[in-house]
This record gives sequence, C-alpha cells and structure tokens, in this order.
Amino acid sequence: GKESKTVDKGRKDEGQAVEQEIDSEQYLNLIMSAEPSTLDASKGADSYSNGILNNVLEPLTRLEEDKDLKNVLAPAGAEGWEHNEDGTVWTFKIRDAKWSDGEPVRAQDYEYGIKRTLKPDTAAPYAYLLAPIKNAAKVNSGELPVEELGVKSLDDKTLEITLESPTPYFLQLTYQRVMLPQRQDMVEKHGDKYGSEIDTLVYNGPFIISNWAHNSEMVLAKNENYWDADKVKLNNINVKILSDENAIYNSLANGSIDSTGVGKPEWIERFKGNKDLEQLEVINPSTFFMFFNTQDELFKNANVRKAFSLAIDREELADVIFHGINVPAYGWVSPSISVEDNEYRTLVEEPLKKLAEENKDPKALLVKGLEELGMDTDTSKLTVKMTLGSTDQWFRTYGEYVQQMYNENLGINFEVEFVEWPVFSSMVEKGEFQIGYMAWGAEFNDPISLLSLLKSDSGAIQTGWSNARYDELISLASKEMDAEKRLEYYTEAEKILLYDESVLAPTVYPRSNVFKYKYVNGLGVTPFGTSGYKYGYTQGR
Amino acid sequence: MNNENLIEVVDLKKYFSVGKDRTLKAVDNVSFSIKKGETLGLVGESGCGKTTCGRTVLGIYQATAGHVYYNGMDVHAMNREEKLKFKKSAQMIFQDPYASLDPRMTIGDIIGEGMDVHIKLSHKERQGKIDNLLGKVGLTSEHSARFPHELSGGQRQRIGIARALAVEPEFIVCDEPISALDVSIQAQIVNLLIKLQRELGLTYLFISHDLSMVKHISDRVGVMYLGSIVELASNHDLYEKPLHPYTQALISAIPIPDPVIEDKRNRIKLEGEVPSPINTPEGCKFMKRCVHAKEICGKITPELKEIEKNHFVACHLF
Amino acid sequence: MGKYIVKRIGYMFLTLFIIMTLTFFLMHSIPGDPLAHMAKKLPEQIRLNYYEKYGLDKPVVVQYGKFLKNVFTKGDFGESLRYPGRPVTDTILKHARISGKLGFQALFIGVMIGIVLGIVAALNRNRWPDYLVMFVAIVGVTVPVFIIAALLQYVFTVKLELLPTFGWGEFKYTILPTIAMCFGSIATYARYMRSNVLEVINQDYILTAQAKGVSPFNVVRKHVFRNAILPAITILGPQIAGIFTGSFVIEKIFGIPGLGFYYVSAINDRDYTMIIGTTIFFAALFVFSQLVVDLLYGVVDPRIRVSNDK
Amino acid sequence: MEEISKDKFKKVPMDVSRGDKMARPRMGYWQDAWRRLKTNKVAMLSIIILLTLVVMTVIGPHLNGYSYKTVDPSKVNMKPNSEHWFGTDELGRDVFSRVWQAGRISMVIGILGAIIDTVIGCIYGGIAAYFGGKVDNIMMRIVEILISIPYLIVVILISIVTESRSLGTMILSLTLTGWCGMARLVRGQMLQVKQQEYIMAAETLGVSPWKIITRHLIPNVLGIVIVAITFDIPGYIFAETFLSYIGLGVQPPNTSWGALASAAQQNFIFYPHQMFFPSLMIALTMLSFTLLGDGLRDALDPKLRQ
Amino acid sequence: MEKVLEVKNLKISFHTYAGEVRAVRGVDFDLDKGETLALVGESGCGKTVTAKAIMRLLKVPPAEIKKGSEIIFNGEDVLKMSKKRLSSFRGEDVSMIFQDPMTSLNPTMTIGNQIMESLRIHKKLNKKEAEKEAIRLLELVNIPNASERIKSFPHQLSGGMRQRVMIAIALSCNPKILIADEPTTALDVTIQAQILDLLKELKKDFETAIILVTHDLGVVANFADKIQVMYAGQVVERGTRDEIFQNSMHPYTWALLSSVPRLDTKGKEELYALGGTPPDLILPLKGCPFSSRCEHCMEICLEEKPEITKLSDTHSLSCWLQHPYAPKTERPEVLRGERNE
Ligand SMILES: Nc1ncnc2c1ncn2[C@@H]1O[C@H](COP(=O)(O)OP(=O)(O)OP(=O)(O)O)[C@@H](O)[C@H]1O
Ligand SMILES: Nc1ncnc2c1ncn2[C@@H]1O[C@H](COP(=O)(O)OP(=O)(O)OP(=O)(O)O)[C@@H](O)[C@H]1O
Ligand SMILES: [Mg+2]
Ligand SMILES: [Mg+2]
Repeated sequence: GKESKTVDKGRKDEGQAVEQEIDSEQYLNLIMSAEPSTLDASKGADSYSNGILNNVLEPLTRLEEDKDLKNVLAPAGAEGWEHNEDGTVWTFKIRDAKWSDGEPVRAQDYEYGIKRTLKPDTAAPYAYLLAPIKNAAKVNSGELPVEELGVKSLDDKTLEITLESPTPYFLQLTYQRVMLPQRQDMVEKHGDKYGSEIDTLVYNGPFIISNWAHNSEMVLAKNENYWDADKVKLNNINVKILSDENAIYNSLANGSIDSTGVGKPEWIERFKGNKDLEQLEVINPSTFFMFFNTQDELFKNANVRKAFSLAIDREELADVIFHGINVPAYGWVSPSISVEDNEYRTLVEEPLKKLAEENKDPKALLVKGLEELGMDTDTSKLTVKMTLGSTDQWFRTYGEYVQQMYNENLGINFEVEFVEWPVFSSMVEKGEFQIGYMAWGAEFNDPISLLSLLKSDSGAIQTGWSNARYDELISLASKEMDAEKRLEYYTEAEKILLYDESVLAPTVYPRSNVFKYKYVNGLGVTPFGTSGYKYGYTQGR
Repeated sequence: MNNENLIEVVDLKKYFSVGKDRTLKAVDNVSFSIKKGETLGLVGESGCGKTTCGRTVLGIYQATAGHVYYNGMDVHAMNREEKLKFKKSAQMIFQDPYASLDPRMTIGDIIGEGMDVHIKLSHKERQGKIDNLLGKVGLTSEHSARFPHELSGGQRQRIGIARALAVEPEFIVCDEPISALDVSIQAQIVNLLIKLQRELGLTYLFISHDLSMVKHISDRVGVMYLGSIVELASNHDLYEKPLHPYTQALISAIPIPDPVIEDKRNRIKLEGEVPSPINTPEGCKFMKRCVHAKEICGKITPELKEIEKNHFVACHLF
Repeated sequence: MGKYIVKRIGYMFLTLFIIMTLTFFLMHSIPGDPLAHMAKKLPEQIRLNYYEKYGLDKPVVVQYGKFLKNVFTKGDFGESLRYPGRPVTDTILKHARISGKLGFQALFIGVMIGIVLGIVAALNRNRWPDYLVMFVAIVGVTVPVFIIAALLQYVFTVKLELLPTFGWGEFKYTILPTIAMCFGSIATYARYMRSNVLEVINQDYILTAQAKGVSPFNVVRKHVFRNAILPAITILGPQIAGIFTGSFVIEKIFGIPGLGFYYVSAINDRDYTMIIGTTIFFAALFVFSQLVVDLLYGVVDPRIRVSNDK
Repeated sequence: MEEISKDKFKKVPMDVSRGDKMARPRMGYWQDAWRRLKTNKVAMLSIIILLTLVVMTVIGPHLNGYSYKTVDPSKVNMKPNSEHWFGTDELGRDVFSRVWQAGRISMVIGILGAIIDTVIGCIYGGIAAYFGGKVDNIMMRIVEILISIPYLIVVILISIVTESRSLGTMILSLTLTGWCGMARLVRGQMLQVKQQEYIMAAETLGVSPWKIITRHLIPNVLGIVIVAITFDIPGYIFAETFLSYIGLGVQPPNTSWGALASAAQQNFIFYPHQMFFPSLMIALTMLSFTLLGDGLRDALDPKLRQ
Repeated sequence: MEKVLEVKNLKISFHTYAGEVRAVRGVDFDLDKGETLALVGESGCGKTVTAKAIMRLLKVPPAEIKKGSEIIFNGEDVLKMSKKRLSSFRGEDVSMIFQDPMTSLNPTMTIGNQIMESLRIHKKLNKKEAEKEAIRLLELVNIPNASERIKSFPHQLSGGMRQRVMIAIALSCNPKILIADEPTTALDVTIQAQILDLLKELKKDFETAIILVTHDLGVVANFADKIQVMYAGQVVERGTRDEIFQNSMHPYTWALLSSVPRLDTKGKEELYALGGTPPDLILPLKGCPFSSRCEHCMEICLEEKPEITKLSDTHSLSCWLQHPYAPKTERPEVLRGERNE
C-alpha cells in the first residue's frame, strides 16, 4: 500500500515545556567514550561518528520517539515519500532547506551521498547496507559504473531510488549514515581530508559543529539555517571525549556532565541513591553469544554443540558476570527488535528455552554426541578451548568464570585463551578455534539484520555452518513485504539456528543504564532512535 | 737496529688535543734506547711528559707518531698474542698510588690479578707468592685482606710495585715508584729493584724527581724538558758535568738532608715564564728561561747531539 | 667534537631507517588489518575495495617501496587508516605538543623532587628521611598510576570540587595529571640518586672540599651533585622521548588529548601508517635524546669522551 | 724506674720476624661482603620476609580450605572476614588463596626476569662501555632499535610464532627488550669508571677485557645495578600482566599478582581489599629487595667496612 | 711565642672487621705561630691520620678519636666545634694540602673553579676577582699558561701539576696553619725549591704555622724548624732541626737518616735499609714498637714502653737506651761522617 507522512509530530514533553519556563541558557555537557573516526558519512563506521552525524546532517527520515517511547519513522530531509506497487521504486520529496553555508539542499546532494558511498574507491565500510538498491553490489565491486546505480534525482527536489527487489525494511536504511546527503563541491574541494576537520564540512542538520578538538571534545551549536530550527532549543552541546569509566562516573557525580550510560552495578547503586539523577534502562538491539566451529572434530556434532550451549547457566551468568544488568538470552534476536511495530520477542518464544526444557542434563547430551562421533565418552579426558578476542580485564573474568562453569557442568577440561581482537579475527577466519565469543548489534530494526548474518554466504560469523533451508528462509524473508509471513520465516530460521543446530549459544542481551540529571529533557533514548539532541532542553538546572 | 737494545724509542710523539684545534705536545720527538739489564733514569720538570712518555712506551697510550721497539718488535703494531706476551714482560708502576688501585679489590687480589693472567698457580701457591711479594716490598701478609683505602699512601705505593713485580716482567717503567715512601722503605725498595736487576737482568725506565735516587739506581739518565729530551748521558757524566742549562739548574737544586749544607746552598734559580706545552713555537723551548739564550735559539729547535761519547745534549751552545 | 656529532647524526638516520624497515615488515606480519577495529566481519567486497584504496592488496615489499618513496620524496607518512583524512604527521605533531607540555611539567617536577629527595636520603643514610624516601619510592613503583590518578581525581574533583575532573585547557587542567605522573619519576630518581651520592661522598675530593671550608650544602651542590648525576641523565634520555609520546593511562583517566592514545591504539587498530609514524617519531626522539645523553656525559664528567676511543 | 732490674737491659739479638704476626683473617671481597651483610639486621630481616613470602606461596593456597579457583556466585566481593581472610573477588573466589597462588608465578617472574636482565644488561653495557668507539656505537644503536620497535608487535609475533605458553616464552618476551635499560645504565656509569687509572693498570697487566669488565667495571657500578634490580622486580611482576593479555602470560585459572591487581583496578573504589592484598605483596617483595639491596650495597662498599 | 695549635694525647683508632686499628697512639705536640713542624716517619705511622684529625676530616665511624684527646686551636677545642664553625675553621684558619692530588681533586670541576671556590667563600671575592686571584695563585706555584690552565680538568694535568693545584688551593686564603701532607713528592727539584721558597715567604709574611709531612729529609733539612719523628702511631723523637739531624739519639731516627742515598756513592751499592716491618697497629702496645727492628734491642724494650727522656727543652725522645742502666750506644758512623763533611 501507499504510505505518506507529511505532518509533523509533536513530542510528549512539548506541552509541559510551555507551561514551565525552560532555562534561559540552553546547553548540555555530555560524554562520548571515543573520538569519532571521521565525519565523512561514507567512511568510518563507528557509533561515535554516527551519533554526531545524526545531529548535524539531515537524513531523509528520522526515527523519533512517541509518547510511549515507541519509534516512529518521521519525515526529515524528505517531506514525504511514496513507492510503486511492488515496492521497488521509491520517490522522495526533498524538503526546502538550506545548508549551513546558505546553499539550498537539493536531491542531488542525497544522490551524491549514496553514490559516493558505493563507489569502490571510496572504500566505504558500510556500503553493503545499500545492497537492496539496484546494481549496488555491482557498482561497489566496480563491475558497473555508478551511473548504473538505481539512484536518480529527477529534479532538485525529487529523489528516485530503484531497488533490486522489494525490500520490506528499505525505509530503515534511509536514516543510516550511508544515505546522508553530501555536498559534491565540498568533497571535491577537500579530497581525502573531507570529514576529518570541521572546516571541510557543511551542515544541514539541527546543529553545526563549532569546535572539534580531536580526542578531547566536540562542541555542537544550533544551526540557524536548519529547516526545523524552531524546535531546537539547545544552543550548545559540549561533547567531551573520555573513556575511563571511573573518570566518567566521577564526572557525573560532581555534575561536570549531565548524562551518561553506566555499566557498573556499584555505580548504578550509588547513582540510584542520588535524587538529582534519573535512570533510564534500555535493552540494546544486540546479543552476546558464543559460537562453535562446526568444522571442528568435536563441534561438528550438533548434540555436542547443544550440550555446550545448555551447560551455560544463563541466569547465573547474567547475575555474576553482568551483575544482573544484562538479560539472559535464550534466543538470537534481541527483544528490542521489532517486526513492523511489534517487538519480535513478544511474538516468538526463545528457542533455547524449549531445548533446555527437553534436555535437563547437558552432560548426557555431550556423552551422546561423543558416542555419535565415536569418541571416548569419558568427558574428563576431553579438552576444549575457548578463544576470547580481547585483552580487557572483563574478558579475563568472563573467561575464568566460563571455564569454571564448564569444568563443573560438563566435567571436562576447559581452557581459555585470550588474544588480541585482530588475532582472534584471523584465527576465526582460518578456522583455528573451537569456541569463540562475540557480540553483534543489529544495524537496523528488523530481525533480518541479525538472522542474515548466519546465511552461508554472509561470512560474518564464521562457524563454517551452512544450511540450505536456513538460507532459503532468509532470502524469502528479505523480499517478503508481508509482515505475517516474514515473521513465520524468521521463527523457523531462528529455530533451526538454535534449537536444531545450536550453531550459536547466545548468552545475554545487553542492557544499558543511562543516568541523567533530572533537568535534562527531550533526549532520544531508544536504541534505534535518531532524533539525537534535536529536542533536548534543560529545565531547572 | 741494535740487538742489544731491549727498548728502542724512535721519534716518539704523543699529542693530546685540548679544545678546538689545539694540541698539547706532551711528548715530542723523543728517541732513546735502553739496553737489556740497564736502568735509564728519566728526570725533568713536572709536567714535561715523563709519565706520558712512559705510558706511550708501554703502548698504554697510542703514539701520535714514531715507534717503540721492544726486542725488535713494534709495540704499537703487535697482534693480540704478542701484545699479551709483551704485557707479561713489560710492566708499569703507576705514579698515583691512589687512583691506580681498584677500591673494590683486596690487596691480595690486586697483586694476584696479573699472576692469574700470565702464570698459572694453585690457590696456595698464589697466596704464597702474594705474601712473598708483600714481604719484599716491606708489608706483611696481613695486608692482603685489606682494601686500598685502609692503607697509607706509602703502603699503597708498595702495592703498586708488588703488582708490577708479580708477573715477573723483564722491563718495568717505574713512574715515581718511591715518592710516597719514607726513606727507609725507599732504600728497601731500591735495594730490591737493584737486586732483581742483578739476579734476573731486569731493565728499568726509572722516572723520578728524586735525583739522588735516580743517580743511585740509573746507568744512564735522560733529562726531559717540555716533551723533549734535552740531555742524555751516563749518570756519572750527567751529575758531574751537566751541560744543558736546564740540567745544571736541576742538579743545583737537589736538596741535601743536612741543615748545615742546606743553609749554605746556592741554587741556580730559574727565572722567567714557564712556557706552555700547548701549541709550542719553533725554537728551543728552554730559551725564555735560559741565561745563555742566543738568537738562533728562538728559530731552530736544537737537536740531540752527541757531544762526548754517550753524552747527548740538545742545545745550541754546543 | 663537531665531527663526532655529524657522524652520530649520520648513524641516527641509519638507525631510524632500520627501525622503520623492521617495524614495517613486523607490523605486516602480525595478524589483523585496519578493518579489524570495526570489530565485525565485513563482506569480502568491502575489504577488497578497502585494500585496493590503501594499497594493502599489494605485496608488502611493494607497499614498502611506495611508502619509502612517499617518505623520501614528499616527507609524507600518509594518512591515518583509522581516522581517514588525517595526515599522520599533523596528528602526531598536534597531539605530541599536548603530551609534551604535560609530560615536561611532570618530568621536571619529578626529576627535581626525586633528585633532592635522593640526596637528602643519602646524606641521612639509615635515618628517617632515608626511610621516608624509600617509602615514597616503593609506593611510587608498586602503586600503579591509575590508582593514584583515580584517588586524586576522586578527592580533588568529587569530594573537594577544587579542580576540573578531566579535560584539557588552562593550567588547572594539568595539575592533577602532573601530580599523578610525577610519582614514578620521583621514586626512580630518588633511588638512583641516593645510591650514587653514597658512592660520591666517600671520595677524597669531598674531603678536599670540606677542608676548603665549603659548607655542607655547597659540598652537595657543587661537588656531590655533578659527580652523582650520571645515572639520572641516563634514565632521563628515554623519558624525554617518552614525554612526547605521552602516558596512555593518565591521558585516559583525565581525558587529555595527548599522543599516548594514538601510540597505544594504533597497534590495536592496525593503523599501519600511524604505527610507523608514531614509531619513527618516538625513535627519532629517543635516538636524538641518546645523542644528547652521550654529549651530556662528556659535559658532566669531562673524563668521559664517548667520541674517540679504542 | 727504680723497679726495673738491670738485667733487663741486656741486648737481645735482632729478630725482624718478631714484628709481623698474622693478626687478621684473610678474606676475599665477596667473602667479606657476605660477612658484613650478615651483620646487617635490616638486610637479614628482609631476607626473612622474602623467605616467608616464598614459604607462603608454597603453603598459602592450602591454608584456609578454600581453593584459589572455586567460583562461588553466592559469595562475590566479600570484605575480609573470619572465613575469607582477605575477602573474596568478583567471582566469589578466596582472595587469600589466590594471592599466594599468584605469588608463585610473580616471584619467579620478578626474580628470574631481574636476574636475566642484570646479567645481559651488565655484560652488554660492559662490553659497549669498555671497548667504546665503534663497538659502543653499534651496540648502542642496536639498543635503540630494540627499544624503538613497538614492543606490542614483537610480543604478538612471539605469541603467534611460539604458540607455547611456557614460562620460557613468558620470560623471553619479558626480557626481550627489558635488559636494554639496564645496559644503558650500566654503560653510562661504566664510561665514568673506565677512565679510572686502575683500569689502565689492569690493562697494562694484560688482564683480558672480559675480566676487566667483570672484575673491575661491574663491581664498581654495582650500586646502581642494585637499585635497578629493585625496580626491575616489581616492573616484571607488572609486565607479566600485560603478557597475560596478549595470551602469553599465566593461563587461567592460575593467576599472578599483577593479574590480581589489574583485575581489581576497575572496582578498587568499591572493593579496595581486592587491590590491596596483591599490591601489598608486590610492595613487600620490592621493600625487602630494596632493603636487602641497600644492605648489599653497603656490604659491597669496602669504604663502609667495619 | 704564641701557640696556635696544641695537640694533646691524640689517640685515633679505626674500627675494622678484624678489630681496632690503633693508628695514632697518643701524640702530643705544640705549634707556634710562624713555625714549621716536620712530621717524618715510617710510611703508615699515622702522619696523615693525625693531620686529618686536626681538620676534623676523619670519617667517624670507622675512625674514632679517643676520649681524652685534645686538639686546641688558639684556645678553641677543635673537637667540639659546631658544623658552622668548622666551615670557617677549615680553609680560613687551617688548610691542608692532601697527599694524593689525583683523587683529591674533583674530576668534574675545572681546577680554576676549585681554586676559586675557597676564595669566594672565605675572601668573599666576586667571580672576576676570584678568577684573577686563581690565576695569580697558579702562577705562584709555577704553572705555565695559568690563564688557560684554569679551564683544565684534573685528569688533563700531570701529577706534579695536580699537586701544585692542591697547593694553590691550600694557600688561597692565607691560613693560620697550613698542613702540607707530602706537598712536593711529585715535583721536580727546581719547582720543589720554588714551592719551598713560596712557603717560606708565606711563613714570613703571614706568620703561617706549617705542619709539613714529608719523607724527603732534604726538604726537612731545608725547611723545618722542628722535627717530630713518628713510628707506629707514636712520637719517638722530637727536637729542633739541628738537634735531630746532628744529635738524634733514637735508633729509628738513625735508621732514617742513614737510608738516604748520597750523591757521592758510586754505582748501585746497596743502600742502608731497615729490616723487618713495623708492627701491626691492630696489636696492643707492648714494649717499644721499634724493638723488633732495632739493632740495640734489649729485653726491657720488649716488655715496657719506653719513657720520655728530655735531652733539652726542645729535644726529647722515648728510648730505653737513654736509661742509665742501658749500655752506651754511639750514633752510627755514617751520620757522624756526614756531619763532618
Ligand atoms: N680507614 C682506615 N681503616 C683502617 N686502617 C686505616 C684506615 N686509614 C688508615 N689506616 C691505617 O692507619 C695507619 C696510619 O695511616 P696514615 O695514612 O696516617 O699513614 P701515613 O703516616 O700518612 O703514611 P704515608 O707516609 O705512607 O702516607 C696505617 O697503618 C693505615 O693502614
Ligand atoms: N689526558 C690528557 N689530556 C690532556 N693533556 C694531558 C693528558 N695527560 C697529560 N696531559 C698533559 O701532558 C703534559 C705531560 O704530562 P705528564 O703526566 O706526562 O707529565 P710528567 O712529566 O709525568 O709530570 P709529573 O712529573 O708532574 O708527573 C702535561 O702538560 C699534562 O697537562
Ligand atoms: Mg708523571
Ligand atoms: Mg700519608
């Protein structure tokens, strides 16, 4: 069906704001735990630059939060959009707006942004997200020239995007950095340096960047040329770059910053006791999981994998290692991901729960698996190694804990090895591991973002596993515009993945705890939301 | 080359560079030879280059120019093996008895060190030999467990002597070996040196300010002035008939341990400025202090000439 | 002397060249690539594009040749792979200045206090000042900087609210990091100094000085100090190089945009150009400081002439 | 004078041997140093502390009935109490047992590392200083290269090439460049000592360079070396932690003091005891080595001999 | 005459691992203004230790100045001086030329600075003046090219030059007492003569009292007013110059005087030398310390410490030979012969 939204949607706080006076000086002190790699929307892939880009460039759409903190796709750079019958051609109407240097914002700027991202010599890491666009893959590999790409500005205000095939989640891509507008003249003028310093950038988002001291701080100021400038109340946002946890918490405690995420239970306890602070809990759209090398002598057996998956006491793990902050995970898709407007996890039961019910004794499963493999069933003679790709203290604790857990629950000899992340990647790539550990976050709000990772041609999580039915289900789902049907495919795929095959062993869904001073209002908090600081203001600082 | 000569020094030069473009000619064109079993005394003003000369002869300092032949072999061009052998047969007694002893070694080890290199001995023999040497230089075996700072100046100097003797050398450069000793021990040491020379045919280059002792021990004596030898003769000739004005002044200044004589003495007093050894000009270096100076003295450096048999002088007066 | 310096500078370039070459090949021989920092596996095509753009698809020798050409013809160390668009040289120089300022301040204070404490300890051997200095030294070495830093931060910014918690700017921002940083130097210099002063005060020339009636303070200042300072100079060399490359931990805790961050993260990120850049930068400083140290030896103790020897 | 009888004034024959009686024991430098060290109470006390630490690392993990590796989720982060003398860690393991277990690795690493460092550093520095000129130049340039090449890269390489987790690999990675500092220090100091006349005297005796370095130069720079050693020991103990990260250090569930300390660092504001005990052990080790070092220094300085 | 220094019953021990080394065993002497006292004696008999004790330069421990020892300078007890007083006492009132010039000079300081240092402390000269004065002093001790040489470091000088630098330092402030520990051993005779003349002038102009420690009896004969012969930490004989040279009565003094080589000997004759070695100072004193090497040794010498015999106001000695019971002994022939020459 056709869809079009042109009306602005108010925010829940707006009404109150009018009643009580907001502070005359509108500014925020925030923290970012690492330096953004670049503000070139095509390059860079870190969440820090993402977070800034959102606030300074205007995507076609924005995911905003409604009164119930539900995400709503709102028009932004585009006033509205429509698509053809089968959903393969999308037309966006670009809003009348100006860049911070006074130039008008044109459809060509969006077109240029997309094309530049896909051009092979840009080497944009996230170019693959644009895969649904017609000829995207071929352009990206250099087989076809960019001109062949299914993106065209019909005139200054109309952008037409043609897709390879119907893509139900296509709109979710329109607020990603890969589709942000870029000014050809600026890019060409600054060449490689584009995006590395503020003097190479122009903005059309709610804010401009007034200062960027690398690795120290970034100062955003209100963009007076912004089309929706009336709604922007904050004049200044100082985003300090600081990575040390204790230092960050100390700063929150003494008020040098106004809000930050807190990951340590002891600090959470402490901040909970602080009357000036308010806590917001959000489950992130990602999953922590262990994965097995299905090419391994031992782990090629599904029962063995199941045994190892079930031997994890997820409740205890969440409690001991994550201090009850994170949520035990019995499924692959995180609870914060939805299909259309409904949370996936409320619709589909977590497959591992069933598996666990049926197999109370993981050790028996292991013995069964060993028998099937024709190996010695004396588990105490079995040595299994887990490789962890980090040198952080947290991983050590985690490793040691899991080691104990396996030694006890399966009676095996469990070893843990810690290596640097790049070394880990290369070991995994070469298949030189038995069990690995990773976390993966969804890039957009659809289960396919996570489920497609296990497709045999994806190569994202190299378990060496391939399953024809699974592949089929994923490709069916990716073209299925009907939500019901898609959900069915997803359910089956997830069951194959975890219940039948146990290729992965999800452990927890991470949850973040954001603490902010009560005077801070209007900041987006949902995991996918992209409103950023646009609606933020302070009251009663 | 004369085969009798154990040591033959030919046009030896040793310059030190001090600061920019300035050289200090510590030893300048020195030639002499020492026969086997002979003692050559070397005297001269303090700072004239005696120590430097002695050290260059032993190859401790690299010569700037010239040659030193030991038994016909060039000291500065020896290979490792020859050098080691040379080091056993040629030794030095250092002028400074404080600085030349390692503060962290016991006296026994200091003396034993050279023996360990050249003479293989059992522990007992080694100890016996050390005690023996200590006795020879007038100390007792109890000193072998002490450290240098626990000894008096004279005692230390004797350690230096014992150390040199320990390797049973053939040739010793004695750089003021007795200056810090009291006279009775001086006598003891000098007697020892002479006895060793008699018995073992040792050869000495004996550097000292004590002219009476030099006369006593040497066969021939060389007088140095500002890096060069100005007079070289048998001890008898030199003391009886000093030719060079500097030698004359030197001899006249020897103190006599007798107040009666001392009170009546008339010394030749050297007047005038002592020239610097840095960037010395051409001409006789003694000229400025010499009462007999002539015009030629300022122009041409006098060469060492044999005036009488075995009596060499570098002076335009002759 | 002049000739010696020229010769040493020649050697310096040779050394740097070797360091550069070795580092280049070593860093390419460890697993990982600049895309690894993204912590997820990207599709093959993306990697191909990336490799091609940055020339990583070529054999290492070819890459090295190209690198050398850029360095020698243009003095260009390339742009950071982790932070696209930022020339390595600019980044290093910019952040090194910050590290340098802080590091110099900390080192200066550390060395001064350390040396004074060391002398005081030696002169009061086996009495309470000596034990106090030993205590400081042990604390300075066994209590890690981050503990000291975190405590300072907690006390002065959360409890007393006297100073800014973190950040970089005027002098007040440097106070806490400086204090935290100088503990280690104090410990080191105090101990080395103590040891050498003990050695020197037993020398005969100290007696001479005393016999001249030089006051105890001046004996230390004029006679002991110079003869005992040598090890301090030795350790100072690499530390001077170190101040410009920064202290990762301190910078992290106090949010200071110094070079320490790049120095550590470049390797983790496999930011090849940055690795080479920081390595060369450190090496150049170090090698140069080494030359200065060698020259200083001669100044401090004229008997030492490193230049002309056997 | 009255009491003296006249026959006492008879001449006796001269006998020079009457004077020199052996009155002192003979002792070498080292023997003497050891004797003096033994009389130094502080040094002896530190030896006792060290021995106690060693003994505790052997028996400590078995003393209170809790294994160093048993995880107990019901007892996480406990303060020191009568059951868990040093409290428990974030996984509920007994810190007392862990501290002593950790001591095994740390003591070995600290001491072995320092020894290797010292030996290589002294010899290398000694050779460079003694020969000087070209030799010195080349040797010091090598040191510069070693120090300048990023250590992390080298260690990663070692961990990949050796693939072994033995103590040997650990020591290798630790000492790989660790000795450079010592070598520089020793060289610097030796350049000064080398100018002394007694070195010239030894050369004149034909003493080999090796012996000059080991018997003259090294003893005369020992004061500095001892200080360096006392810094080396905690240095290695902490450095081992770093290796653990790269995958070359102790393998869990085994642990080390450095690992314990760094595990505790993130939460030390809340659970200072987890940080305190391992740090205390490192500090105690360093303290005893420092005191012992000071004692040794005094013992080795003949001028302080009494 | 005015007494500037009185040393009474000075006893100094070193505490070593083997026991107490009694290096100085009860030494007394006075020093008048402008007088030169020569300390001669066996090497290792305690001359340097005595000299250092006067300046309070002995390191305590291992050294110990025994109770009952007194060192009085102009009525002031040196052993009780405060640190501050010591600083002005040293250098200004008493200065010392050390026996060993190499290790006694600071190797890292130019000799100029080392000389200027005391000038600046005691004479309060500014840098320029001090430098000028330093050059003058160096010229005084006959160092050529003094204005350049002040920039040299000790290791660049010859042994004799270093010694002269030491002398220059000691002379710089015209002290009331100058302790010269073998000041001329490393000097050639011409310079030695000049230095001695210099000291004589000093003595005349400033009435400096000099304690001269030396082995060179020639120098003693030339220069000393009084002579004190020491052996094994004790004074065995003292007297005026003439008394000692012409009428010494102690066998050790005789031995000393006889050992000097004479210019008129021919060839390498054996010199007269004392046999044996001095007693180990660690042993307690019993009898006469010289007994074991004494030709005239008697039984009593082995058992009793000899008493002090005064031969004149200035001449005294401790030797049993002076006892009325003792057999008559003559001065050795060599000594008599020399006097008659
Ligand atoms: N620090 C010390 N420890 C032990 N014994 C010492 C120490 N210093 C000196 N002595 C001993 O004290 C005695 C006296 O030494 P002193 O230096 O006074 O002799 P001296 O008369 O000056 O001899 P010389 O003429 O040889 O210099 C010597 O036997 C010496 O061994
Ligand atoms: N290492 C050096 N550097 C520079 N000059 C030096 C060095 N060694 C010696 N000299 C200079 O060389 C000259 C000769 O010194 P040398 O030590 O040989 O004299 P000497 O004859 O032994 O004197 P003395 O009798 O005083 O010991 C002196 O002017 C001295 O300053
Ligand atoms: Mg000399
Ligand atoms: Mg003496």
